[in-house]
Amino acid sequence: MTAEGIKSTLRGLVIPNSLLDGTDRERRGFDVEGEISPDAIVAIAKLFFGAGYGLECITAVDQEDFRELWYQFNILTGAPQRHLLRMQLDQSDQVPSISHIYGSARWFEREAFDMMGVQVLGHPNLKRLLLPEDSDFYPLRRDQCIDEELRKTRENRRTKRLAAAEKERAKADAETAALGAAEGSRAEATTTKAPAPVEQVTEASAPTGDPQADAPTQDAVPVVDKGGHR
Amino acid sequence: MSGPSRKLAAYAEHPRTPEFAELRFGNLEPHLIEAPDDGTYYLNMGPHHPSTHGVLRLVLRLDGEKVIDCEPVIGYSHRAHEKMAERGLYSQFLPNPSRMDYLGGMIYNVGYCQAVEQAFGISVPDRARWIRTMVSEFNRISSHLLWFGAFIMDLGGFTPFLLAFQDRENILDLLDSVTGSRLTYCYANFGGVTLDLPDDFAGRAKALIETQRTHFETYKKLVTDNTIFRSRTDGIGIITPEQVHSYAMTGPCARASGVDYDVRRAEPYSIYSELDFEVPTRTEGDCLARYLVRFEEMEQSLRIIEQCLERMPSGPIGPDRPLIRVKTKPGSYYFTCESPRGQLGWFLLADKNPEPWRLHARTPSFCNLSAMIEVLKGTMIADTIAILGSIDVVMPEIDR
Amino acid sequence: MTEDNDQQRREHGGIVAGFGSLLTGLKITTGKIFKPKVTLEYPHQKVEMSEAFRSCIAFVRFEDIDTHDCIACDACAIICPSDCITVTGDRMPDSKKKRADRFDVDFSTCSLCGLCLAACPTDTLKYSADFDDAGYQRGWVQDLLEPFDDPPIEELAKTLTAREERKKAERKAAREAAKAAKAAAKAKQEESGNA
Amino acid sequence: MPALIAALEGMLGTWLTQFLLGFTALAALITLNAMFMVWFERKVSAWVQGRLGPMEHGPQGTLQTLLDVIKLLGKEPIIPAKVDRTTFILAPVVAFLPALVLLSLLPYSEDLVFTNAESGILLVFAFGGVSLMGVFMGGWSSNNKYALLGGVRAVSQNIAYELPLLLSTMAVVLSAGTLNISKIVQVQTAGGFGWFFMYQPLALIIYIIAATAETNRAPFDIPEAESELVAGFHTEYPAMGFAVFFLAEYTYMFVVCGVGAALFLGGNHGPWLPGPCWFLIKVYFLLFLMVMFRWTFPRLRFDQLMDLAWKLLIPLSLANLMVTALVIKLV
Repeated sequence: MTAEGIKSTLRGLVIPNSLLDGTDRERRGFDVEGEISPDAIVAIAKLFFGAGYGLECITAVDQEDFRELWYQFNILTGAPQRHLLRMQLDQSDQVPSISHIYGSARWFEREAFDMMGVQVLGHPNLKRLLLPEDSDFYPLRRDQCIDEELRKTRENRRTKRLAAAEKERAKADAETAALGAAEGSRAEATTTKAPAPVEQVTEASAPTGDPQADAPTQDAVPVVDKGGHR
Repeated sequence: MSGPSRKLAAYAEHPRTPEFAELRFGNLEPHLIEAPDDGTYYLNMGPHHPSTHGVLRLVLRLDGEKVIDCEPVIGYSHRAHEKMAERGLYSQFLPNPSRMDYLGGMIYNVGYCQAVEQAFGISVPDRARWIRTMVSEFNRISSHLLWFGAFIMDLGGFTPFLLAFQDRENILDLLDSVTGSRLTYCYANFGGVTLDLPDDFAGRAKALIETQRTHFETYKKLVTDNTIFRSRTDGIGIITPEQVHSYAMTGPCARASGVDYDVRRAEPYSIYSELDFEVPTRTEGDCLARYLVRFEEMEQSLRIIEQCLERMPSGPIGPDRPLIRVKTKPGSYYFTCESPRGQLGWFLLADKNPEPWRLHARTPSFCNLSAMIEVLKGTMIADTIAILGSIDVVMPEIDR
Repeated sequence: MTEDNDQQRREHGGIVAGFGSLLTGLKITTGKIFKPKVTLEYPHQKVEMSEAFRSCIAFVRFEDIDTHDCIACDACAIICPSDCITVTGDRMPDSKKKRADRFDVDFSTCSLCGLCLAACPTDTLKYSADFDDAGYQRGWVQDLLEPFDDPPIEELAKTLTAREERKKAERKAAREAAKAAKAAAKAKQEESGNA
Repeated sequence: MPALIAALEGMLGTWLTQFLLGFTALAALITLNAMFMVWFERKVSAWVQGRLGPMEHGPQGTLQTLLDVIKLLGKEPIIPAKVDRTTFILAPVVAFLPALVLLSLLPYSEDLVFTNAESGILLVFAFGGVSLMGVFMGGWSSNNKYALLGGVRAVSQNIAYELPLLLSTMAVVLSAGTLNISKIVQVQTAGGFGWFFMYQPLALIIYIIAATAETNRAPFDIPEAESELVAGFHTEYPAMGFAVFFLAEYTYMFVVCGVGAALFLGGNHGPWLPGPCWFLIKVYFLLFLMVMFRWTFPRLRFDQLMDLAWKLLIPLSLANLMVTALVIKLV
């Protein structure tokens, strides 16, 4: 099945109007993105499996009010076509298993259960994977294992004092630079202190001239936006 | 009754709670927990075993020497790296990636930096990218060399292990003179690398490549052509392309089964699109194929390093001051690179805070090992070891 | 590639060829007996570490006076991912600057990542080259200030201020020299341009 | 010395004195051989791998083994809780004791033979088989699955390789016309008749392979395959139990190489040097070969090991035996 064919079938399975061509693939790494409901995942997995896609990764994300599973499908032959499908879970944290379709989902789902407490229905062996079998917490949930107080103090210290240190540093740098420039070998100084090369490259491109580049994340990831208001 | 023996008696009389079986077999598949009554028995291979490569536990159900069923139990070296990422700055996670996969530490370190750079648009000078690629390829060779030695050792040959270690040691010496570390690198930082190449680097690297090539010839004669080695690996542990597809296997394991996928070519990152190298593939999918693919990969890496040495541009190696706090942009990002064991993916969910909201590492061995269950059934104990060795798992990378 | 592989496999089918491969292996290993050895007898012979080698962190000493320049700004302690640095310090008399009086590093948790070096505003931290540092217990804490035999704080403050002023003067002189050189160069350029 | 022996004879009688002297000499040989072999093996493996090996105690680390022995003696002999105690303790003894008998059967020189038995070769194999019981007892009584697997493997492997070992020596026995080891050596030294490996090269190769397997040495160390079975049959043995198994292994290596040297390499025959020297040189040459095998080859899988014995070595040695018989009949 071609990439276009997959996309048209997928359009019927995802939450309406949520399917996007991955904006800014160079930076974000996704070709197609969409949002799905838990009911659709089995059909989608079957679709991708039939088309020769592999299940690259399942990431469980805790958004504090709810949890999400992010499914990544990619094709290993030919040009990469990485699909990212986000699935918001309801309060019961239940999701149907796709381990009967993808072998790799077996451990991915167990990991999601282990780390985030996602209840995968129909999984043949939904038990702790990395943690001891008798552990009673889900470590990657945001309310777990992070001492909020400590975090806040740390953040305060960090914002104030690191900034101060950086300022001091910049001052010292400026002085050494002046000293270096003064000590004669100006040509040398220019080579060592030259600004980063102008040529922008794929891996780290920040096309500053393009106003689109800085904006799209807001549109593409509404969830994160929500997180921002926290 | 004296002290110790009384203790023993107390142990024997210890009431076995109903949960005992559950506890003993831990996270196993249900069919493995039932006690067998057909003459088969369980063998707990690991977590302390000479050839489980770290702390992997394989619960094998055996009929004589034949493996009927197998279940890997993992998590013994789980250190919650992903949680650690959430509690610190992006830069404070820098020392962690190389601890995930201690054999491909440089590639993990560079990969994480590139993930952050790609996400937040930090530019990297040319020279830094070439240096990163070169040290990554050196790291790939050193990882494969250790795998080569350990694999032969799993098969009972001891000498190639130490010969491979000597070669690896030479590479580590070289990397040491560049990065300052030998195993867990923290060399790359956001926007470049921390140290420049030493003056005598090119000469040393070229000499090393030459000796390495002659040593590969020796290994070919000593190991690859050895009839016992052949009989132990030829046709053992065949992974079909369908299994590769279903289990999302990547790296040399997938390429040995005829799945021609290499991130360096499929999604060229850094400077790989400018380099001339081949992606070795084989179709048999057995241990020997995986062995040969890795061997060829080492030779290709040597080629890449030669090109890097030739074309190494001059210029700055990064920002004047290491970037400690990066300007974040909210969004979800995925960056993938080729680790010695397959596709390494960094999934990054950022908000406007200076810490990552969620960082998830898609580690290749995780998928590769989960496919083991299917491959192991019906083999013998000795083959189990051979297959496990040929898949080349690094446990801390799986457990994270 | 596959053909080549098939050929390799065929070659290793026969008993005689297999026996030959074993003999080749024996020849190689026997030859290795007479090759030079690579290991060192460690406690008797020591390895030279490379210049870049990273061992535990240490203080940079001034070239002219035997002390350090730690201002107890706490940047290293904050950035440290393992929280293994504790710095305390106080203001020096007659100076705005702070001065460290204790700099503890818990080497048992240090991961040698170098973030403290990057964060240090005065470039006071460096890596030492002692590769065989080993502790005999967990929580191996070391005070980096120990090797410094600093004079009393008043005296030290004076020395440091004097040093600072000297440096400042040097910098100023250097800046002026640079300005003069620049002007001279400019004049020269103009001259050549005129010519 | 002769005076001392005479005095002893006066006190204890000739037989007892000879027995005591022989026993002491053999015990010394066992210990020295094991200590030398451990050092030798470590050194050779180190040299092969580009290392130095033990260097710390004595010149080139020669005293290392002695110190290791002292360390082993000082260790606590732990007997795990659920083992079969009697069998567990007896196993190393059973594995080791036949070694004394076997050593006494070897021809060190023309007149230095402790037991000059007419059916010497048969005795060697008979007593060699007893030691296998020790290995199996150790594996069985340990109450450990690795040890049990090791013990079971040892039995089937030894039974399989006993056959080619015997058949290859039988070819020599047929050529020599006697089962007495000293006489076989004499046949080879008798004027004009060369050493047997010239007439029986195939038998020698089969003998070396089978002997390596018989002593559970790599690449046939299936019973103790450390990458599969941790330590095989001696997984549970600490301290002296382990040391005695070790001692037994090296003594058996000495025995099979001694028989090989006597049967194929002319025993004590050789120019310039005295007989025992030549015998030891030949034995240690064969031992060196076995050490080199261990540090060169990967291990065979269990079924491949069996295939090698039953499908290749036994038919080959049988064919060799028949050809030998035919040639002897015709000539």
